[in-house]
Amino acid sequence: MACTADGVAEAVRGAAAIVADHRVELIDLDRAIGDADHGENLNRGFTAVVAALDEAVPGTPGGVLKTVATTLISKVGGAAGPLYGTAFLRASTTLGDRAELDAEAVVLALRAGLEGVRARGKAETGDATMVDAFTPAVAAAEEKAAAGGDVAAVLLAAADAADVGAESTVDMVARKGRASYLGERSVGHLDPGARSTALLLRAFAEAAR
Amino acid sequence: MACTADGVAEAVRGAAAIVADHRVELIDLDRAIGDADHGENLNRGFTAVVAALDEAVPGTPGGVLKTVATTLISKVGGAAGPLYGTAFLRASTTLGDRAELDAEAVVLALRAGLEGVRARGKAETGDATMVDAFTPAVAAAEEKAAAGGDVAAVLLAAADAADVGAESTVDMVARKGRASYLGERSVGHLDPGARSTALLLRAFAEAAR
Amino acid sequence: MKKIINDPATVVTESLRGLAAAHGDLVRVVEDPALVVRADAPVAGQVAVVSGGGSGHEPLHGGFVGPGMLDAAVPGAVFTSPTPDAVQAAVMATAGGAGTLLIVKNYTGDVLNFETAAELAAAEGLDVRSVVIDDDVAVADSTFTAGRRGVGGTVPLEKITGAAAARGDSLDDVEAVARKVIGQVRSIGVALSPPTVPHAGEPSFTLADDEIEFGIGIHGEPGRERIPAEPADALVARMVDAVAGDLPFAEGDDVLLFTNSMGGTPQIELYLAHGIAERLLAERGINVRRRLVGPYITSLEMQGISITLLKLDDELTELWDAPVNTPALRWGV
Amino acid sequence: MKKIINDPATVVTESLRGLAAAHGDLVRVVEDPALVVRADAPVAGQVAVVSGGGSGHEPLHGGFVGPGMLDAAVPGAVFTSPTPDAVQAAVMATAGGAGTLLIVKNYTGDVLNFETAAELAAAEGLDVRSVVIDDDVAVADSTFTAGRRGVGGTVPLEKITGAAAARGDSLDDVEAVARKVIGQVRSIGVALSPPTVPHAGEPSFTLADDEIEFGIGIHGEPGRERIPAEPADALVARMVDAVAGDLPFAEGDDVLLFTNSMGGTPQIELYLAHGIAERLLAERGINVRRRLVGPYITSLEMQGISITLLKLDDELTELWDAPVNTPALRWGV
Ligand SMILES: Nc1ncnc2c1ncn2[C@@H]1O[C@H](COP(=O)(O)OP(=O)(O)O)[C@@H](O)[C@H]1O
Ligand SMILES: Nc1ncnc2c1ncn2[C@@H]1O[C@H](COP(=O)(O)OP(=O)(O)O)[C@@H](O)[C@H]1O
Ligand SMILES: [Mg+2]
Ligand SMILES: [Mg+2]
Ligand SMILES: [Mg+2]
Ligand SMILES: [Mg+2]
Repeated sequence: MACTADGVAEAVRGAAAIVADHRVELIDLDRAIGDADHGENLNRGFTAVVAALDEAVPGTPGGVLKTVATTLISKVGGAAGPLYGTAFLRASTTLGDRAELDAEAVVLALRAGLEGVRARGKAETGDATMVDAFTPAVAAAEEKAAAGGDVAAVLLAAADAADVGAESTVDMVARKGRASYLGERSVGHLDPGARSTALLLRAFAEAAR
Repeated sequence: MACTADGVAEAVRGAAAIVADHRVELIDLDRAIGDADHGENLNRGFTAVVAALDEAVPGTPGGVLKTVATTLISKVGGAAGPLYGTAFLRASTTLGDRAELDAEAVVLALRAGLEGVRARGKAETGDATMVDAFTPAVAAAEEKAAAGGDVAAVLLAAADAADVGAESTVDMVARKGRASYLGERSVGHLDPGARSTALLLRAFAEAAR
Repeated sequence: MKKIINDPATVVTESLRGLAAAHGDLVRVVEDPALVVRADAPVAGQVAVVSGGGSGHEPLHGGFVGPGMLDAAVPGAVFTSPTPDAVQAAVMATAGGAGTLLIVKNYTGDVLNFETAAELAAAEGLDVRSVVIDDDVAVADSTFTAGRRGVGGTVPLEKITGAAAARGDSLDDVEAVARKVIGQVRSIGVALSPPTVPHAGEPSFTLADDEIEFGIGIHGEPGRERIPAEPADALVARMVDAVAGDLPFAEGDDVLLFTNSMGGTPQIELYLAHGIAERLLAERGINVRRRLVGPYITSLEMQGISITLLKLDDELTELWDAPVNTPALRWGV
Repeated sequence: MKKIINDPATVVTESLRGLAAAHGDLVRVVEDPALVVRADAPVAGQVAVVSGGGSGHEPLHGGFVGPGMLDAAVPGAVFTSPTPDAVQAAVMATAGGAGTLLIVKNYTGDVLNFETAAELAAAEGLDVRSVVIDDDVAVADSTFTAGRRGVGGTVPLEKITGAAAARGDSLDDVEAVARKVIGQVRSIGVALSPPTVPHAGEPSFTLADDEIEFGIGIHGEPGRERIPAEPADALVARMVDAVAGDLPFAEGDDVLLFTNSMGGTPQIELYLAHGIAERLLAERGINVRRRLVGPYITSLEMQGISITLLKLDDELTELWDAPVNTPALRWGV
């Protein structure tokens, strides 16, 4: 699949589908250490994103990501809404009006998204948040692109690294978000936002295959 | 045991003990078709009765029963408080200032008590209330007394008949008290007040042995 | 059982202490026998309105003591009618020389104990009348039952009767207003989960995850019928049908709609149900002129709601709107 | 899960319809984005006080909209902060020309969404400030957490801030009053049972029959510590120790004591706990000058309570006493 506006829109639809499939899992993860809404929030948001794309697909990949960003910001709420919203917004801005994305552009977008999340949420790696999935994902993507990987390879590397990063939150004491209220009791739980980040990246990798 | 004031007071203490022992059972019976307080109410009342008798035992059986009546009326509440209170009050009034009770006096007291309950509560036999235990008990007592039975025999007959009468409420549709709200759903349940009447009579029979 | 209590035997007294501490400006609490009395009682020249019943239905009745509503409330043990001496003490403490109206919910225990109290008070030379509220349409009003229960209608009854007394009505007139309310108020309740009586220690009934008790009372006694759980639209329609069809309430009637939480219902669900009831009544052409929404007559932690309709005329509306200043209901002051 | 709802996705909207029907004289409801706005908004020349947050905590915040308290409330999905556009819409709907104060509870989601809304509103040329309430002593206020949560203190904060706006204070002064309240209010919560989020369909946590979550929040997130069930005297003492020891509140201090039900607590238990807290504070020489008891900031049907102490001075006392006329709090009118 080409990384045009339509291709990115397809990938986003794939992400929406994966979020819907994992809605209950994400709720359950959030119930254990938070307030049981993460899967519901993301699903509400991505359902609205698909509806927006059904209306009209913007002309550029950046335009598509901007639609994703503004829709998530106005539909998700909670912590994940502004965080994912900012990530997609920064990625969109970085891409400008490129018509098609190559591996380098994908890496730039991922990096911008990560920096957006970090700027908004002020979390470091090790705080047991989505940053712990996102950070290694971007690093792996950059490495793969530097080694000449194409878009599919770059996204696959990102998704694989995000999985590992998400898993790493199980052993952490949460220091940001709702799970931080639990202190030591947060240990032993997979962070729902880290899990959803890994799921989204997996969806994009699948779409790019 | 002689049916003097002291003997009657002893019998009442026995009744209080049996109520305490069956507190949970009476609560459970009442929970099934009522509001789960019958055992608690009676136990609160008889605990107060014992405390009153600890203070001073009146000089006559009628006096003892009057203490029981007024204490139950001011401590039990609910339906059972006025009903049992009236029963003991009428029994007490009937006995006047007799110093010792024979079988005939016991029968008079029982009859007066039953009439008191019926006057207050307006229940007929078959309505699934304490009247269904009390009515056959009084009939059996009268029969036994007419046949020359002594106090112990009379009370034993009453207690045995009350047991049977109480059991008969299981098959009835309740028409009085809280269980009547259930309509047909009240069938299959032992009425708590019928059960407590049988227990009280059993305690008196035991004391008279 | 998990409860914020020390001992089932002292729950009522300890809770009354909290009420006294929180609302000492409005009420005075007596511990033995347990009474909640208007801080400024007796009010000379005014009919005293006294109610009471088992505890566990808070804010009923103690939370309704104060200017414009009750002069005294007599709390019994949990779910147990108070005793005659306690009721009599409340009558004595609030007698202002214009007579007393007792508001009694129709349960055998309440009726018998209040009856005795009225006799005792009459023997002391006081003019005491009683009215018995029996608004629960779930119970057949026949000789096969103890009669209909007094439930949600008790709240508007106490408010309106108290307002009549506050405006200086005679005992005859206060009683007449109370009887008018009783004649045109109807209620129905449902439970989604049972209450747990402290001294019993176990839930009063068990319901499967897909069952609802329809026609529940306020004492954890089982309802009239067990129905499958259903969406709020269907459940509230069933309730409105039962209540509106009983009096019956007709097109063009003005009503007070009281949507009550049984204690443990989330407020978000309570208002949701209220909104449905408003819509259904509008569809029937019944005009909701006044409303009350909240936990006002409860059954401990029971989840569920009740819906009460009171047919309004100008007098009842005016009395409903009149100032009231109690721990649980306050307006116009 | 058994709830009086039609569909988890429409719970908030349908409940708001009930609120609008019940309190149309006080509030106006907008459905998309969901807003509860004072019926007479905007109030010209007066600072607008706007709050909001996830739903499921009713009456917070929509029940506190009306003269003397909030100009608007922005309800998010259940337990989910509302989005910036909704907050911005509330700001626009209530802007009376004297600026807006946003009251934000300290949760990552609320802070981020309200922050963005403030930026959006500022871009429209409006003077919008925010205060963040973080009164929950159960959470360590350190870089190892997202900071203390905003819980019970939110209720007196909204009341007092609204009163400052109503008396005509400038935005600077309203903000200063709000910051004063935040500086001297502290809370702690406990849960005996979990809430069930409609879209989740299962209880948010499980507690054994002899366990209590100490230091619970208002979103069904587990508490800080799980302790064995204990008598009310011990539990309330533990709570009072935690709260009073934190500011700390000292002998001779005047305070507002707010004993809050988390939603499913029987009122008889709530008042019992309140009475104990009054006694314990008296023993410490802390003077309870004002009190509030009831379900005012809840967590759906969760059983439990929270205790909030606010140190009072003459200004705060006067603002607390000032008239308020909202669905859930009303006095002086
Ligand atoms: N400060 C933060 N920085 C980065 N991610 C965060 C931060 N706070 C929370 N998160 C992420 O958000 C997720 C929770 O999202 P969600 O449940 O939708 O929001 P809420 O916590 O408001 O209910 C967490 O699992 C975590 O990954
Ligand atoms: N009208 C009546 N006549 C006779 N007995 C009655 C009547 N109503 C109730 N009872 C008896 O009272 C018992 C219930 O007593 P109790 O539980 O203490 O009072 P309450 O129903 O007020 O909770 C019933 O089991 C029944 O035997
Ligand atoms: Mg969450
Ligand atoms: Mg009973
Ligand atoms: Mg009872
Ligand atoms: Mg949330």
